[in-house]
Amino acid sequence: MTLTADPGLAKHALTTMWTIRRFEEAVDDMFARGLMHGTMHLSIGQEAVPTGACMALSEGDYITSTHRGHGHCIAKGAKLDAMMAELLAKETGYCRGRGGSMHIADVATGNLGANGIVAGGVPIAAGAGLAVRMRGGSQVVVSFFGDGAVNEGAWHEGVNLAAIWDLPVVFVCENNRYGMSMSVDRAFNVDTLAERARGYGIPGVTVDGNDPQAVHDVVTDAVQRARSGGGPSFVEALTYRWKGHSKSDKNLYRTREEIESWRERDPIAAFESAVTGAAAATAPSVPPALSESDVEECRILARDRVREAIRTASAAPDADAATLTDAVYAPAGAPIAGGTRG
Amino acid sequence: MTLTADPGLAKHALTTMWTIRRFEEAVDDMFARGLMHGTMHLSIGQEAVPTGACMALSEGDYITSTHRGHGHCIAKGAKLDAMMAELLAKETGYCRGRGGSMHIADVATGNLGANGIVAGGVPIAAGAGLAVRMRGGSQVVVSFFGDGAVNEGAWHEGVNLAAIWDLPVVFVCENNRYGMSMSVDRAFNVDTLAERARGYGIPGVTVDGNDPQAVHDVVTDAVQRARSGGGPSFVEALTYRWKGHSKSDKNLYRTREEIESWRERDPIAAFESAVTGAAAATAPSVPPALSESDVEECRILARDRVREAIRTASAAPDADAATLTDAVYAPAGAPIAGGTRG
Amino acid sequence: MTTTSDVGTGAVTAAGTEPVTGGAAAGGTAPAVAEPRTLTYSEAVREAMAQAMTADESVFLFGEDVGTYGGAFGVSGDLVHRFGTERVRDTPISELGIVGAAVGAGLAGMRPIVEIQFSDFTAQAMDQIANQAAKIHFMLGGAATVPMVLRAPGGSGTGAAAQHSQSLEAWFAHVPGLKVVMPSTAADAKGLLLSAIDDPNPVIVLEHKLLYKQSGPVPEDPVRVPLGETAVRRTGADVTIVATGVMVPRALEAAERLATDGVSAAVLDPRTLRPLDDQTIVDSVAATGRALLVQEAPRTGGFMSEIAARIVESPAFGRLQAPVSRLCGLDVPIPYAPQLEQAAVPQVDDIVAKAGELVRRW
Amino acid sequence: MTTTSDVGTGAVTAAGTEPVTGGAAAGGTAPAVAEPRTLTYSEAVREAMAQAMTADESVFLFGEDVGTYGGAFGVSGDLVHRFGTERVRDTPISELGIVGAAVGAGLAGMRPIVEIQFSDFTAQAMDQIANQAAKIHFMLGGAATVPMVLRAPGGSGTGAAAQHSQSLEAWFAHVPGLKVVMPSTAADAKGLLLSAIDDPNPVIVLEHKLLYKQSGPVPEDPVRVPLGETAVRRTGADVTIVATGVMVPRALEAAERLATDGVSAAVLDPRTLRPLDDQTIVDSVAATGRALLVQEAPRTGGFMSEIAARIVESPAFGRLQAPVSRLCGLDVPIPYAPQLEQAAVPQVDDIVAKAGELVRRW
Ligand SMILES: Cc1ncc(C[n+]2csc(CCOP(=O)(O)OP(=O)(O)O)c2C)c(N)n1
Ligand SMILES: Cc1ncc(C[n+]2csc(CCOP(=O)(O)OP(=O)(O)O)c2C)c(N)n1
Ligand SMILES: [Mg+2]
Ligand SMILES: [Mg+2]
Repeated sequence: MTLTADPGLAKHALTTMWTIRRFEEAVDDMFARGLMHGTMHLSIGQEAVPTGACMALSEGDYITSTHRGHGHCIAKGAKLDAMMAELLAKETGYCRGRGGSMHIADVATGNLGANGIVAGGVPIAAGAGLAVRMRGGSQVVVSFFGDGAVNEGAWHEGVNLAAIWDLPVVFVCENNRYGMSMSVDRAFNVDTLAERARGYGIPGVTVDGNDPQAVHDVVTDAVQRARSGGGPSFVEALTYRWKGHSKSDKNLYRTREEIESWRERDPIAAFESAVTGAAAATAPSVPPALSESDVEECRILARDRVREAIRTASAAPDADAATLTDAVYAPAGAPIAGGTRG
Repeated sequence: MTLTADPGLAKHALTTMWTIRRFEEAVDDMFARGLMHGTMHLSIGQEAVPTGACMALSEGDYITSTHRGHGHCIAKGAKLDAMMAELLAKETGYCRGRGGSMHIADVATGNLGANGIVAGGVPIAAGAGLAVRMRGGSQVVVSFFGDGAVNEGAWHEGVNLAAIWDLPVVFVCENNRYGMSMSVDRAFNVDTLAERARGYGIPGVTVDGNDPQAVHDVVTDAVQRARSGGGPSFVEALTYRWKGHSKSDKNLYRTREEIESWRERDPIAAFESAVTGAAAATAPSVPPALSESDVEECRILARDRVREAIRTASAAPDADAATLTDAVYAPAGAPIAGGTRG
Repeated sequence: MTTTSDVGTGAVTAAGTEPVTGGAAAGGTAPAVAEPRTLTYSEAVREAMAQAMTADESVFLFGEDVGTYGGAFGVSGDLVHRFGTERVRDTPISELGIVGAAVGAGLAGMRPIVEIQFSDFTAQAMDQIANQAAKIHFMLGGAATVPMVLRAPGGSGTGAAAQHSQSLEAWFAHVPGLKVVMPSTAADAKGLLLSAIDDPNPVIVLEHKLLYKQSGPVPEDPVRVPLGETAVRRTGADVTIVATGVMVPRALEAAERLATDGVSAAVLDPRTLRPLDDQTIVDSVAATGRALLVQEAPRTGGFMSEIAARIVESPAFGRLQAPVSRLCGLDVPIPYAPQLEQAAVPQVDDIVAKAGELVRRW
Repeated sequence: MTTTSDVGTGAVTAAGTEPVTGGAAAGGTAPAVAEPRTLTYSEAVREAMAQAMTADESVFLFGEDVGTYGGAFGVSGDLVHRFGTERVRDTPISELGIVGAAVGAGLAGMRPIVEIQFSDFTAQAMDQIANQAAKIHFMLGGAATVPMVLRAPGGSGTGAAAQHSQSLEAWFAHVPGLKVVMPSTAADAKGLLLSAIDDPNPVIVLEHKLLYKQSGPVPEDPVRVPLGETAVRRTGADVTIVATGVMVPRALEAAERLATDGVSAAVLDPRTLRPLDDQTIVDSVAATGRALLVQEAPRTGGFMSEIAARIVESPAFGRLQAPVSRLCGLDVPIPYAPQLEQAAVPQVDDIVAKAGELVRRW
């Protein structure tokens, strides 16, 4: 599907990216103002990856997410107010305030969870793929993780299981060039992380992670392959986080120039150029998908949604300490949120 | 070095292989007769790998070994009586009867330990390599492991560390086609395990693991590379274990024909043919390295060494329960066996 | 020995359990069914898995060598022939990955049983066990559940040395969100496993290698033994012996011998460490006034310290006639040499001696 | 409150430690040196590492982001600029691999210090910690040693939720072959770490996130605090409070408040859980007749259960005037919401209330 040519898709992609951006800017601001606690990992600058990837998925498909998971959650269709409520430690949050940013997930939309453990979601994704396959289902699992995760044993073991069992999993690596502070150049002895894929006998491809269309194209191929029984794939999306790793980051390990050069490659601005025909590369014969006012509409929609979410969430009751020990164990006969039985 | 042309080397290689074979046959027998307890993992059929690999090492070099480690230990120069004493749970055993088959090691010859944990030795090897490198030493570490180990997270993480830091480690995979019962065809989605090496940016080569010369050649190259600062390599040696995985193995997962076909490729018999000139491929112009009686001498030497070891070990005192809690902690100021300080 | 306990010397009967009067390691909480056959502990585990897989399509077993090989200890046996290679699935050697896959499969609606070949190798998988499986339900505010069972054999006595002989129940019992089961009889091996499979939470089932070949009566029907009920294996008036795993039959044998010496020992088997039915233990200790807590695991930080702490925090504290005593594995890794291995963990003689001393000295 | 203890109400003084009479979390066993400066706990850790690296070429530090970043909690700070990128070495995100590399480097003659960013991630490395590092010396019959230090911050209170807030000391303390250290003051953070680096065995040093910014007097010289000596942080006659980690300053604050209520509480800090100096604890409890054991970790299977068990097994049992009591974290994963996180672990008020109740009720 051509996100840049179809007005509906273009609007969806643009609105999603703006929503992620505005949501995280709001969070950043609230955190700075002391309205939020804990820590935050923002994906500002990386919005094209979850947007392009999740648009390749259908209802019922699963994702596993990361510590930097707001974008995945939003792109997979979560409600902003329940997300914001979670960050504000409200009883109405997705996790009733128990999880916070690193565990936010809308299980109803197939999000099996953000994860505070680097690479923790990778074998979980393989397991969800195994469940699908054993039930004879046609769902696909997209597992998001960062470049740093690729050196974890969990990643290795999870990818191998998916590979040998031909599981319907797409491994999407958000290569933003750094673990916390260690660059991929120092943490890997290979030029592209996609080279790792070969060792498991699965396709590996590197793509511009700041271009939702490019991400969408390769993930769509990989999803089709997975859905039709062709097994897993590895997609490396090259992108960059504008903000520090988390709140304690002083950016000592990278230069201002480097950050600036990536800000100039803003995935949202580039996509706006592409869809409005402002980008030089656009063939003049193809009519632009969106007008300037369409674009403005998307921006406003995103901004308003986020504002509304903050309003709703702020008014909600705080997480209740009286029920703290409630959800440690599921009661007998508890429904399995992630799927159907038998 | 040409093991098959140099009489000294040929004798050493042949005697080593016979020693491993005779040692393990003796162990097998004693175990069957109830003289040994615990479990045993025999490497009969695989003798060419440790022999060829360890002959590429110099004094001071390290190895890490596995649950199937008798061959590594012998090839690295351990004393048979202390090994046998260990298996017989004697106080004079290498581990004073505390370790047994899965932990046997002659630390003095650079053997940092057999390991009951699959892939457990791999990151340990990387660490020993790091120590060498930080001290500016010229030692090399050979890390032995099986095909099954290659799917462990520990393997992945250990190899990556060695790769990114250019550590002097040679990773030697004894691919005997099975984990315990799971064949490499089912556990991997690639044709050769050497393909895994590329993902870490290190050389990977597959070699006939039943030919000590072939193993020796590639390990020698890898050792030289490591010693001269060129970083780690991966060597996959194709071989086969004739016996079951351990004592409880009923060989349900492989055919009698398969076992038979590999017994016909006996690494010792093949090497004997090669060194005596009986092998068809030997150019008639090269004089054979060993005569039939040289070969017989090697066999007898091996047999006698093993007999002597059994005699000495059997006469030794049993491990002493009175000192059971002795060696849980090293006393302050304990020497570090594996190397020098500062 | 002593008979002056002010709560009387009558039989101690656990709430929710049927006291067993014979000395054998039989029993359990199964409602009375037709005279059960005798199975080995490992056959009982296999039968539970087979019945669960027959009843529920979402149940499946995977792990290293559980297929054609039949499992390292032969527990899965012929299951692969009965249920096929999809539902009795061999895995590569990658414990973290397969436990993670169990978490994912559980989250996505299956009921996986994952076998870890030796409980020592749970060390490889602790992240998925403790940080993922145990916490996901809570971290997601209850929005998802992780129904899965992890089975693994623990314990020493096979000459397999330090990396293949541990008793690691204390690690798991310390993790909120996990349930932890240690069956000591064939009947419980089946009944508790069935309950574990039913449970919507992650359950760690620690089997014992030395028990696999022990036989006992096992109901043919898929009778559940509820999680969280301490079994009173033997009633007694002078001392309460609490034991787990292979220490249960040893404690029962010790109790027989103590009886011939005139010491009446109750033997309690918690069976589930988490949730722990401490009430039954506390009641028994209140009645006997003495507690001997027996575990195979090394003493320091073992689960029996938790039971000791609960006893002294309970009303039984006021009834104690002797210090609460532990008899534990030594604080050493398990050695290879048979005589050392024996010396490293409690034997029947040790239990007899220690229980006798408790009763006679106090 | 009560003053009828038959061992008198005098000060309890630990063997080998200097009782601290002030209420501050200062102290340690350092021989008297020139008036120490004040450092934060994290500066003290850094100073220990710098002095050890200066004194011994074989000491080095590695871990995730310990280099330019300065460590996730800023503990390594500028060390990379002082010692270079070889000796202060960033690693990829692979905890099992780096702990394994520490084992190998130790075996081969170095003295590695490996930092694990959050102690929760030791779960990834448990095989190398418990099956390798802890056991190699024993398994090889003493033929090799594994000198290494694993430093990791534990504890809650930062809003980092369930996978970044655990207190896992009980896991390590249960493993023969490991030593386990939990410093609660800046001086101990330095002095115990220096001893850990000297030690030929693997030592797990569990720092506490909330303590990193706490200041205290720290000797400038590389003064060792020996492993295995319980510190008496405060003497008292009515109740012995044993606390670890961040619970030590909380217990001291509670003791101050209890004092204004007429309750005299001793505060003991084991500092090293393995080996544990239980004698000092037992002596104090024998003197006060009451023990309150305070830990942040969840109650079930926590290390305080071990201390409870040791107290009741000791001669102090006969001196107990009240049940040995634990005050622990709830049996829940640590939640994100601040008010829930607070409720999940003991606070000063809780200690005051519980200690007061112990003294008044018994
Ligand atoms: C197992 C584990 N190790 C370390 C950490 C600490 N940590 C959190 S995020 C992070 C960096 C992750 O890098 P990457 O996977 O590239 O993701 P990114 O943050 O760049 O999105 C680290 C080291 C963790 N959460 N889990
Ligand atoms: C971490 C771990 N998992 C499982 C085992 C049980 N086990 C021992 S050897 C073995 C097979 C190992 O296969 P491979 O690495 O190919 O070595 P081989 O036995 O063929 O020499 C298994 C599964 C173990 N010891 N350690
Ligand atoms: Mg990254
Ligand atoms: Mg193999």
